[in-house]
Amino acid sequence: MDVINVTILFFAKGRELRGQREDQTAIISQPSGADLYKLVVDKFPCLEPIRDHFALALNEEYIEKSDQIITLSEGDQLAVIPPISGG
Amino acid sequence: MDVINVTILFFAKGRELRGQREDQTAIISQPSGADLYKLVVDKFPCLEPIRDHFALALNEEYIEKSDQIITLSEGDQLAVIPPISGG
Amino acid sequence: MGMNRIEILSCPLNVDKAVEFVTSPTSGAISMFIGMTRNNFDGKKVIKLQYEAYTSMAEKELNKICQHIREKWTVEHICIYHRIGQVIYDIVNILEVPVTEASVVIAVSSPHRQESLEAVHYAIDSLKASVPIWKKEIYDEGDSIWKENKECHWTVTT
Amino acid sequence: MGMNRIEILSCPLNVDKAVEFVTSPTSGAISMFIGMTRNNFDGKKVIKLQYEAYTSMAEKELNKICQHIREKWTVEHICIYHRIGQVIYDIVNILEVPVTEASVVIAVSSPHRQESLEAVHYAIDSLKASVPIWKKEIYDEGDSIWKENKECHWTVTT
Repeated sequence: MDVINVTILFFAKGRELRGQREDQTAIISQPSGADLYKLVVDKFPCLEPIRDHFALALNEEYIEKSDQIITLSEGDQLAVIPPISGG
Repeated sequence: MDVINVTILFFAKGRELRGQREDQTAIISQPSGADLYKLVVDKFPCLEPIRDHFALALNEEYIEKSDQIITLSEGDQLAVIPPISGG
Repeated sequence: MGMNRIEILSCPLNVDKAVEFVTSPTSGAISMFIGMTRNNFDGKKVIKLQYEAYTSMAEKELNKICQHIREKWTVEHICIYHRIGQVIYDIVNILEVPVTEASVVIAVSSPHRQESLEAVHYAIDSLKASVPIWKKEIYDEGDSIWKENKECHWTVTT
Repeated sequence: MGMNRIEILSCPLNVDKAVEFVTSPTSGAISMFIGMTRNNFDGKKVIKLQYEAYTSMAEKELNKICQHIREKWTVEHICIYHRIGQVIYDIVNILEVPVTEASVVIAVSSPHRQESLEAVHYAIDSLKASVPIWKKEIYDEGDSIWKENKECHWTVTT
């Protein structure tokens, strides 16, 4: 299975747990949405405290935690979105 | 049937038709709401052009055009309210 | 304790003052409605707007609206300003830009936003149906018309 | 043509500018919502508010909200301001009066009021559910908390 490099962004509580705003990670290129959520926690165990309470966005679009296959490309931007509090 | 004196106020289109803002009129003291509407046009035929398009207020409360008896008292304030356009 | 401010004013309405009045440390939400009048209707130029009010009754009706709001929704402060008097437009400027003026400003604060959002919607609907205030448009060709709200149930059906 | 203005700002929000942006000679109605933050929660004193945003995505999500509004309602202009950055309260003043600051301002103009009233309600509900902006409250006792909107579906159920 292909592995590609993506940029991963952390915000708010996620940023505090990770200790930084941005990182690079290698990830399989065609995971399902649900798998992607799991893979992110596997790669960044620091996110364990919020494992059921974040959303992922790929290139600024939310990804559903579903069986649907996501196709990642080199340099894509993945973001960990803890519960939001705007408004 | 008792007759009493009330003050009658005219606004907007009604004021223009009457040519003044305020008048006095003698009126039976216990008409029904519906009768009161008719009596006002009888007393002030200048209101004919808006006869089906005004509301009446007695002491600043709307009167319904119904069978219910209204008890008027000496010096009460009756107002002719053409269609409103506030807001 | 929630406060009501009702003012029928012959000067331009101040949106900031309405916001300031309803702002409160216990309310996270402020909802507002601003009704605007224009100097240009259906291609006709309005050179003057004339408001008339049965002021004492208008204030009573506006107070009833505040009461009804407080029976239906948990809100904090309510502010309603309505413009009266005359607005005379500068005929030279009319030809350049149509002018807009606030004729009504309604602001409501509440701890939860749903409540003030619904309350403001109710307030403007009720105001248009029951508050004795009238507006006459005077056009540059010399004719004029008393406007009629469709929400007013004794308006000529159109 | 209707215009959208979306701004994520690190300065205090200006309600007047939002009203000005949406004012139009063809719109008789302006509806607004202002979300306020406070320096006092459940008896705790908030000495600092810290906003964080995934700005580029937040702007995208706000644009989607504008698009959805235009699909559902006939509105003219839409203005959405959201506060970010830090708000540091004056600790001495906090003891006197709780301070309120607008964190969000939404203004929509429309020819008919029903449309902008509904559009504003929809806009704030959607914003709370989907726009990636976060708010942290820092208290005078040194503790702090990231707030979570109950409208956000991945929030810890409470």
